[in-house]
Amino acid sequence: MSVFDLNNLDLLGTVLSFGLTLIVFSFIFGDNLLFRFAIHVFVGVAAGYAAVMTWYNVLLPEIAVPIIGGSQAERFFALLALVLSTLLFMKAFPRLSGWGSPVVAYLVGVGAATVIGGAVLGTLFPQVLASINLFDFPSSFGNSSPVWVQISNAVVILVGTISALIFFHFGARNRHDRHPERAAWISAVAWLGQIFIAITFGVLFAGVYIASMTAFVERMTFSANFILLFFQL
Amino acid sequence: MSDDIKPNTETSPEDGKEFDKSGEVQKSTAEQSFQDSSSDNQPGQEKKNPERLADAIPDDKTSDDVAEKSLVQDSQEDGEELADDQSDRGVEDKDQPKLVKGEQEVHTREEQDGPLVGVEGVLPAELDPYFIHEPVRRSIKLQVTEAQETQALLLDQMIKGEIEPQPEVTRSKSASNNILRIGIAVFLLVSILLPLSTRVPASITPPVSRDSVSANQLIESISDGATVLLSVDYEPGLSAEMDAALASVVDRMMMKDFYLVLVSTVPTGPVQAERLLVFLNQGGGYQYESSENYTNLGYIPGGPIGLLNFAEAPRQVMPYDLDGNAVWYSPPLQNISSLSDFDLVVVATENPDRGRSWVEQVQPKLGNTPIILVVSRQAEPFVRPYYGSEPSQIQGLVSGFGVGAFYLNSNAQAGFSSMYWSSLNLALIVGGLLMLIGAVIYAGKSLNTRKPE
Amino acid sequence: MNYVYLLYIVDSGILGLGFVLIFFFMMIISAIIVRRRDEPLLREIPTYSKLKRSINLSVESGQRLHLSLGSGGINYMQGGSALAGLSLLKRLYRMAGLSDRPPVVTSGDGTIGVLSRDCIRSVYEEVGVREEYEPTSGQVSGLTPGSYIAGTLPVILDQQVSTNILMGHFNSEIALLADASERRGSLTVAGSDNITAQAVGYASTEDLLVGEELYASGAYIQASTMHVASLHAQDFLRWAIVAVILVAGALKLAGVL
Amino acid sequence: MRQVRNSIVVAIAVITGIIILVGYFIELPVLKNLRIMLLHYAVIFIAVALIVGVVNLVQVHWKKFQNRQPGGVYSLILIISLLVTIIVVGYFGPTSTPSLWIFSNIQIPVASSLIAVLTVVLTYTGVRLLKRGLNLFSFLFMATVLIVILGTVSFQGFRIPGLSELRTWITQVPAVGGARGILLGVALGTIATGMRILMGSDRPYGR
Repeated sequence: MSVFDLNNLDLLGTVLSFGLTLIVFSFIFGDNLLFRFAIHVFVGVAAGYAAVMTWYNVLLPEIAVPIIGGSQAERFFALLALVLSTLLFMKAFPRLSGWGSPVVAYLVGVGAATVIGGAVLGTLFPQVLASINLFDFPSSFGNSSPVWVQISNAVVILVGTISALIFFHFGARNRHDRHPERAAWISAVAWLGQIFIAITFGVLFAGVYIASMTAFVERMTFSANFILLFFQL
Repeated sequence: MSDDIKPNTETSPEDGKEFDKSGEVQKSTAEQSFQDSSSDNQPGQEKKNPERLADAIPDDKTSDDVAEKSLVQDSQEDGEELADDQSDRGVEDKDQPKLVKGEQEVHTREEQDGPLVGVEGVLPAELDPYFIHEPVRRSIKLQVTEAQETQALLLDQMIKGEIEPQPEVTRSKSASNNILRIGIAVFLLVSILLPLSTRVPASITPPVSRDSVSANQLIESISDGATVLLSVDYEPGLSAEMDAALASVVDRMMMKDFYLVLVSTVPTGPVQAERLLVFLNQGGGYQYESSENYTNLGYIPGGPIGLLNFAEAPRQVMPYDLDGNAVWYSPPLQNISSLSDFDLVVVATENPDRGRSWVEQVQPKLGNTPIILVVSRQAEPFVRPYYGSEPSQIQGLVSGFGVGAFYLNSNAQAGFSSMYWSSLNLALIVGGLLMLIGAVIYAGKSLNTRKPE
Repeated sequence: MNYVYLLYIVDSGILGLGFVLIFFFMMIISAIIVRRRDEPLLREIPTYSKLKRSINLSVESGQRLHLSLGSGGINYMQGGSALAGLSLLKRLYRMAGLSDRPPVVTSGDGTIGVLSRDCIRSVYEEVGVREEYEPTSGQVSGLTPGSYIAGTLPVILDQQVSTNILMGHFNSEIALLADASERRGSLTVAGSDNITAQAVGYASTEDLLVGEELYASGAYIQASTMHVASLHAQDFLRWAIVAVILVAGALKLAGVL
Repeated sequence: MRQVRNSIVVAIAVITGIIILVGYFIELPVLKNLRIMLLHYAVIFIAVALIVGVVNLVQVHWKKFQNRQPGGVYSLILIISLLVTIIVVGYFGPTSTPSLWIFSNIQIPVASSLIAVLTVVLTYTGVRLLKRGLNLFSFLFMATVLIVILGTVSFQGFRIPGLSELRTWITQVPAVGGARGILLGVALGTIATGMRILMGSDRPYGR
């Protein structure tokens, strides 16, 4: 049995967990030294963990293992990756930083293409398709509701989608001596869009609130149980 | 959107002037944009723009020059907005002409520090920014490079910084806000601890939602000992909600002796999954052990790109488990060459983007294998369309605490949802009521101040 | 080339490629038109006007600006918001880079961190004061979304920041940053690709860049031709999307599609 | 020379981006393989960039400690906790008992307590929202928040009649419409941002 399996370490862990919970929660009362301590430890631990996971799941299997025991082709690709990774690593040091620029440019090119591809195929097309399919009855509202309810719901969603999208319209007309402004009818649709956006934000805010309240309740329940346990001891 | 948040002050007779100025601003920015375009379209070339400096500086500076008065006024206003107690006064003053308002604020402001702190109408010790006017700039046309332009711009900024007094840092009057924060925290705390201390209905379990009933049925319909891909894709922050929801689902699966293959697209996911299994082993009396009953393949890096690669070739992308074993050749996984060979895929996430990635990148490659999404309340609105669509892209949806169905036929009761269900509800009611009270008070105030209009 | 092969290619992919090409050509056409114009014809976004003023004010008063680029990497759509934040970063540094308190830039992703330092360095090189460049000015303050927020709080609380510009991918924890900013009496301008963060930002800051407005920073702060042109291209495609939804929806209702 | 180098760097970004973008849409086998290879490298480089990020984190905090800046001691604590984590998790393995101990007793409590603080902050912002002024949009926002929160809860089996149904309707109808509009807008903005990079107009990687 390793030393880490001992009960006293479990107890220490619970005490630490309780202490950190109280310390972080003390931020409500204002910034303080203990809060600073806790968040710095947290940032350090999280970064350390992410670094090790990266090593275990990427650098070890993709670079180290193929170089040591891979076929010739695998070794070549891994070596190329190693060289380019070293160049990128130079970005950490200002004097050598220029060497990494080609790799960074490569990453930006990949990133730009990925964001475009993701936006077109992942968001734009599916959302447009979903808007069109609203009128494919019987639809997502379930077969139980009457058709007129389904149609009116579909119309509300459609109006919401289109007006919220038009809300963002940037182009404007020139007006003498004043800021350029959108045409009156676009402004009217945009106003409607704002209504839908406000409702959407309300729903999402409430969702976040409920989710975060769960964390709050869990932490406080944990703390209360710890105190009860402590006094029983 | 934000234009509707602030009270509109455009009724002022001075506004005409302000718009004139803004017209000039627009023009100068347009001129610069013309210059910029050449740089935009010629990658990697040093450019010589005949009109750069002349126009570039005015672009930034004239925009401020011409709108100098309004800038200083607005900066005063900004300061006020930062000191958040001022907004009521702002509403009262809003119909007065802007310039007059600016003057009032300049001359009757309170002393912020020194022996006269809090006293109004004291002569300022420093020259007030309101009275500073920049010299008129003559437009000169020079041939300059982008670097020269930037240098000139910086020099200009520095000089301007020298000649202008530095305004006091506006600190918010945070004491009353802090009291409000603390008061809210106390109310919420009491509402959470009350049900715990009085041991009110400990037996109350989360409601049985229609979604979770069908997810439960789906799991029931799969034969015992099936192989399941389980992706634990949530960050530690929302682990309370996600652990609670996922534990009830995994509990069901462990009762049916499913072989679990764990993956994650977040670095902390693999350890999150282990933690959950340790908890369920202790709470539910299971004996799940690595490689015997489950295998942890670890973290799939690269976000959706990595996920797509994994979906196309799981064996190649994740050849080893976290202990370095080549698990794909061991008995439970040797018949699995693609994701469609799994009997079920379960994804737990608090992030709608990650949920979407699974549906968009992985689901099309699953064939007839069903997929269940366990999501946080905050992600539910984004994921639900996939569940309701025809044909449905996900076959099961379990959101937040709507997991009651899993308890109906569970002996273990290993999930921890029921532990704080009452507290959660009471705290949400109290939180909602606090917001309601705040809304009523401020709405009343706002309507009262409007009446004199 | 046989028919199966053709069918293989003709997929939603072709539509996607067509869309991207149309976008590309619209950007070119818009750029030509925008160049000819005297001024960009764009609606006013009050948040940008306020941001501009507050940047100038910060520079003048020697206070620090803080640009937070969020914790999204560039390997998916969420990276787009951080890339939009980076284009503002160069502008900020051109304006305030040589002041006593140069802007501080934080990010929660390794790649975005590297890019932010590259942008800062390139501005110093432009000005010819490369030696002034501090690699710590573009800092990675945490490498997971939660720890990024935790690591950024001290920056907002300690560094006499007058304006916090939050532009990138955030989760609901964005409210903690906005709250810390309020505690210090600083201005917060927020924008994110994540709608959840936008919803939280709507409640916790007065100056929110809603949805697509975030991506317009280049046009509104820099007024560069391509940025303005891309806004016009977006407008064109916006109406195209509206038309497609309406027409196809009507056809669907009529049972044609 | 510098100019040539800059041009090469821009060319790398543009060409890589175009290959991957076209590969996204057209499934030519050659293109697909090339794209998979390029993406594969990108995943490795993103991981290396994360390590660069860790080094930067250490540099920033080490400098802060060395210069005795305010809060420098915390910077040292950060570096120590980072190193200890790397050693423990690296040596014992990410899912070993010691790693689980660190994760369960440090990362989880701090991260979820921050969310707990967030709850108070969200309540605070909710309470004060209308302080900025009452208008149609802030009213609708507030009303929706209250309907959804109060429509979700039940205490001792009691629910406000009709609220739950209203909540379901708002969540599944108008909110879906609004969200879809915003998502489409964000997608358009994202595409434009990506396009400017592929056109060499925006260059976040340097000059």
